[in-house]
Amino acid sequence: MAEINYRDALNRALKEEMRRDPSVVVWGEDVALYEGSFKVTRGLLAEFGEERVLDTPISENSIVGVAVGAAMGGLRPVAELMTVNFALLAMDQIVNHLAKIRYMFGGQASLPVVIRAPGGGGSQLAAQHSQSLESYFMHCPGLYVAVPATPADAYGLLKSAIRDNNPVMFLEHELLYNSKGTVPDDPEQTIPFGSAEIKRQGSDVTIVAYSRMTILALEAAEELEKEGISCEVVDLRTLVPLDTTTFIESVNKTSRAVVVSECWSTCGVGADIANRIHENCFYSLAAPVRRVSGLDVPMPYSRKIEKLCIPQVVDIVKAVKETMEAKS
Amino acid sequence: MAEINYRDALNRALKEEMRRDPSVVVWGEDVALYEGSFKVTRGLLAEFGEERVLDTPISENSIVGVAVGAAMGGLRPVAELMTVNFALLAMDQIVNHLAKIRYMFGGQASLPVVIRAPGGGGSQLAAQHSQSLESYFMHCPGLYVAVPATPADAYGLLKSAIRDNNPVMFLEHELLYNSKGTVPDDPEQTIPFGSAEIKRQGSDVTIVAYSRMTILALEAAEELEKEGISCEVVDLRTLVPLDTTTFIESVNKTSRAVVVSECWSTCGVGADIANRIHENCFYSLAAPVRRVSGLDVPMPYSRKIEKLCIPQVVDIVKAVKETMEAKS
Amino acid sequence: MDTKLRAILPDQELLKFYEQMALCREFEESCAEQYTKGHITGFLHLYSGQEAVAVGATAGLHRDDYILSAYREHPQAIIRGADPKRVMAELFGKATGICKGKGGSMHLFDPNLSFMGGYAIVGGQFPIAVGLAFASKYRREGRISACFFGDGAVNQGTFHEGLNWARLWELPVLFICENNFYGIGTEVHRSSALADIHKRTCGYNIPSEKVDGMDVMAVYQAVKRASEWVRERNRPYLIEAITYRFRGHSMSDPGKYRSPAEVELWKERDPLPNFATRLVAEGIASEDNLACLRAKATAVVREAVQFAEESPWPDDREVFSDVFAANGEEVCPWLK
Amino acid sequence: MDTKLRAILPDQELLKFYEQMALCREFEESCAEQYTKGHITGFLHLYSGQEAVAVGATAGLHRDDYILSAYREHPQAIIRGADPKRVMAELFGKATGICKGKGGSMHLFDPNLSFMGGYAIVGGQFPIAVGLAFASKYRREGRISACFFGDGAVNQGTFHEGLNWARLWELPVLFICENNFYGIGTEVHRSSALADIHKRTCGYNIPSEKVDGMDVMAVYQAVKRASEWVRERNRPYLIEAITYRFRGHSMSDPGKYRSPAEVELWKERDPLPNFATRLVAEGIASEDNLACLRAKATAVVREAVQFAEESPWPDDREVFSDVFAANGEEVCPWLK
Ligand SMILES: Cc1ncc(C[n+]2csc(CCOP(=O)(O)OP(=O)(O)O)c2C)c(N)n1
Ligand SMILES: Cc1ncc(C[n+]2csc(CCOP(=O)(O)OP(=O)(O)O)c2C)c(N)n1
Ligand SMILES: [Mg+2]
Ligand SMILES: [Mg+2]
Repeated sequence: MAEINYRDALNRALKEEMRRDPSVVVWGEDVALYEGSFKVTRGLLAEFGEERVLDTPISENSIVGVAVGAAMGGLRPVAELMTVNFALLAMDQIVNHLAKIRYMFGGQASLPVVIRAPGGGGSQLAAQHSQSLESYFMHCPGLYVAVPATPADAYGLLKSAIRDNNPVMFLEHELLYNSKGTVPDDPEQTIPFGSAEIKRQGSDVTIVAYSRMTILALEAAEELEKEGISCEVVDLRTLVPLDTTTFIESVNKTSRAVVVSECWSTCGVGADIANRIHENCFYSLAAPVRRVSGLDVPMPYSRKIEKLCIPQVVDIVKAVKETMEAKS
Repeated sequence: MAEINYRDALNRALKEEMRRDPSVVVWGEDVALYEGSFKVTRGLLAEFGEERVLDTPISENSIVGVAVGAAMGGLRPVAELMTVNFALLAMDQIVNHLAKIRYMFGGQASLPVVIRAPGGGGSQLAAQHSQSLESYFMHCPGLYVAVPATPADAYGLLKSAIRDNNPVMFLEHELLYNSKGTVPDDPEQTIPFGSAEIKRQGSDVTIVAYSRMTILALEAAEELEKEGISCEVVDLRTLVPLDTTTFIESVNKTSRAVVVSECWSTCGVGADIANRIHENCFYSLAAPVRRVSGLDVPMPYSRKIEKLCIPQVVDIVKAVKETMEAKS
Repeated sequence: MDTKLRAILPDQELLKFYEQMALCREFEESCAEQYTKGHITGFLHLYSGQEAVAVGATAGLHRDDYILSAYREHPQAIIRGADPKRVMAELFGKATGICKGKGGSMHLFDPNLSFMGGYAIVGGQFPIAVGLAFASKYRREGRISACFFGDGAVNQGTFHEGLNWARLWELPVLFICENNFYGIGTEVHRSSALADIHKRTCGYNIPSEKVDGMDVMAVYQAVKRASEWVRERNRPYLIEAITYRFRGHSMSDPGKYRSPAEVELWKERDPLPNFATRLVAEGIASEDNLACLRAKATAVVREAVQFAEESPWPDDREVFSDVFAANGEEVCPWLK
Repeated sequence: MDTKLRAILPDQELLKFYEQMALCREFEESCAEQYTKGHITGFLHLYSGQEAVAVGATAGLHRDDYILSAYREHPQAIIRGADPKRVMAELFGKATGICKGKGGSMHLFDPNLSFMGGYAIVGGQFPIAVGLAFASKYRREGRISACFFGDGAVNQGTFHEGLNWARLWELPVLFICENNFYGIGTEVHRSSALADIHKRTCGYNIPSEKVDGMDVMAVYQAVKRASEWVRERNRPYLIEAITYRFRGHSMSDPGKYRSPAEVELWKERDPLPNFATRLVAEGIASEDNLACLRAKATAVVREAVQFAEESPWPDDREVFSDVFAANGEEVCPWLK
């Protein structure tokens, strides 16, 4: 088990899968010569050459659409959208094509495509560059959605994503690239899609989170421990397939839940998960599920107010305390 | 009060507002010479001329983006996307521009843009032409979202949308165009955004719906009445702003709720509304909120199976009965 | 046209062209009837008038070259080899349909025929065609990707992105525009700043040409030449085929934006009788031979309708199948 | 270049060009410093090297012509008249910023200056520029819409859609490409099938030309001529200004994809000293005069930094303001 960062874990997964399967190809804006704007594709061009690692024009809809075609033609493209914000330019190919082709053609085509996209807020990139769009992908049937929080999950899930025969939206968090963690040495130790992980055991309240919010939830749990509140932290790891069993069982045990997601609150992932808990744990819940979500506003630039829009550890701590205090 | 259909109600609203305000202009694919693929813009070119009623190339992202620019330049464009499915090609201009410009420029620009888009399923148009994408627009802060169910609401809300200084996604349902209803004669009798309407009073259970699902909910309520179940039907009319008060008060009164929406279930509008009810009526709810939603699959063509994917009156009836039977 | 037909192709090939065009016409007109009867629902866009393009172009390609098209694609699928029975069953929404009834008229697909789909989003097929060409080049298969699209589709961003991309990566894509002068009710010069569509490739360093799309031989020759050029050089090329649809945009369109005189003028250029005249004039077939081929087409289509009528509806469980692939499943079994 | 400067413009205008270029350079270099100090955060794309384009082009436009740009737009805003203090405050994220600190470096905007925004989505500004031109034509204002963009932006679908649309509707849009040869680390010939960007308008019936973007006079003259052409005809035109950015793409880019020799070569074409040489050679200014202008620029920028530093942060309530307009509020108060 080596300790590496999230970026390098992704990079290792890419390299191993490219070595393992010559049908894996990588493209995106500045992924080859420049080695990726977040350097996730570092060393790929050098090792695999320009036939397999390709820079594209700034044409996001085509970045996805060309991957759709290449997959039909027998390849396993891993395409990078420089950031998830640009997925909005590719929604036609993602939602109308990538997600639907298998179904509308009666199951005759599988599309083993991975769309990697860094995202999230917190770096003062303002409204057009700070979005968390996972709800859009989770809403659309036909797409798998991965949201790793740790280097190990990033590694294991990316490998599964590349080997999977379904389209995967692989959402990386920009603020996690430098975060460190141990990653298994065994290249076959992948992480299956649809398996949430209880990242911390607890008994008083369940915190459900994913991506960077898992890290914040763990910090909050640490703090709350000191105040005598025992939190169980469930990291979803993939939003589609969604492992509902793990969080429902946890909430049935603790009887209280807080759902944390960075995306906008309305029609967001948090609302969906919270509602699933309400539906499924209605009779065991001691208090309404609380949510901590991104504020329903475009992201402001100024760091003074930006941080108010993104869930912070204190917000999670506060929500947990409130749910503990709620009458049951 | 004249009895007219939904299509003509929209047409009348457009004409009246164009007469009232010369800054209102209309464009879209085939809206002028062809008078709209659903004929909502019938007679507009003849009355207002080609300076104000314009056919565009098939370039959806630009249909929205040009409207953004024209609004900055002092106009009130009403742009038609031939169907809402093509909004996926325009998500960049809708989400990254139309919704954010006011905020990211510090409130210095208002964008009085109306994007009209017919949508919904049920006509055997298959996966790429049967979507209900309101959750995408509701999720994104900065957009108003109108979802009228009746000719009167279509008329009154479209007029408000055109007069409003905010961007409005105006979602029409293709299967409602021929539906009839009375519409006020007074051209100033508009319907304010953010006011849900109780379209039927009842005491046992609250059904929350919008757009075509309101009509189905009313039919279901009619049937259930015969079996002695009294349903209150709340029609949301606009998803943003959302009139939460009306449905929360209703549920606090009835203690049971069914939420009906045509869009996909996961991360859909139904999940959001149901969760708001769970959060706000937790202590008055006798049973978990039930949802009736579009199935989480791309739409199949064959009418035999298409209808299984779209909520039907029987599904609402069944959900209401189940919630009535649920232990409290 | 001075070249004798026989100088270009042997008799049986020429007769096959006629037979295929007759089959297309017959199939489409039968669809119209079935639509009126309520057996076919949804959107139905018919190809009548444009047959010379699909027939000539398909013949000019290799059997395993990829074909992609839009939603007016029944003939393209059938000529490539799709069974008219299964295409008609698809249009009826039956389980025996080419896509199990899930796709319908706008979404025919058969990867075993390298027929890579009908797409209903105008311009959606461009990047997909580019991607298939990439895969073919990467796997050194020597197949090209033939991408059909209408005059209305060229103003989508994807057209531009696709042309640039295909040229930049040197990919074997043959772009075939079926310019029938209208995108629904909008005439091409009211949607395109430059209505000569083949000229629009000048900004991408891509050669192009215009061809008479009512003449099956002209289309065949142009596509044959161009497709070999594309195959040899791994470079894109664009053909604009000038054609006309005899019917409205779809069954719900009365087509009032075109004058009857205009439609009549084009009907005089109907590819079927005109090609028939040439076949007879050159002594390749008698009127009787041709009537016989038409009767054969009628029989095939009648059989297709009967098959579709008698076929079962999809099982309700089909709703949930095919959303996701099972793991372990072979991804592209058609690529052996 | 043989034409004497004085034959083109009076001395004070020429000196203003120099002063403006010096201010831009000074402003950008100061930004770099403030970024290093942590006062400016987020993405910071600097304009150093490209000053002749913004200065020459803005001078060639009417005062009320619309200007739109991408995210490398501080100089464009400042030359159009934005107060450097309020621009710097914006970059600091302060309440006194030109967008109240909500936009930051990539989203400057001042409708009272007809400066209609910096956009961070590559290609996002194209349709917006077209829409502004439509409004101007509709309202018979005689203003044109000048849309700046980079060489990387031309491969977005919006570029194509925008060109076609502007020509089709006959709208007064002046497209100005700042070809600095790179989109982040990708050289233009590796992203564009036709790297001569001005030639890409051939498919739209839009005239275009290439101009030396390191020469403020050349840019000024080209834009002046083109903008009048656009204004008179209500037709789009495209200018490709060949230029170079001296720094990396943004502050986080070390720029290793360019050889030091290449950068050096371009620095010899630095628009500032070259223009200075001409001013002195033609006796329009002495070295001292110019040093004085540079000192003035330094002072202005120093003042801007101080203003930004001393300005208050936005109030927390700002988070929720400006998402929606209040009804009754005037929509475009700048259009009186
Ligand atoms: C993205 C998108 N926009 C609009 C439509 C609606 N639509 C269907 S066909 C069509 C016209 C296309 O015309 P053309 O490309 O010339 O093809 P033709 O119908 O003439 O074969 C339009 C606007 C669509 N299907 N997809
Ligand atoms: C839609 C979109 N895709 C990608 C990016 C990331 N990105 C920012 S700038 C840039 C390069 C643009 O190059 P160019 O247009 O030449 O402008 P320059 O930076 O040279 O001024 C890219 C790819 C973006 N901001 N928006
Ligand atoms: Mg056409
Ligand atoms: Mg550049």
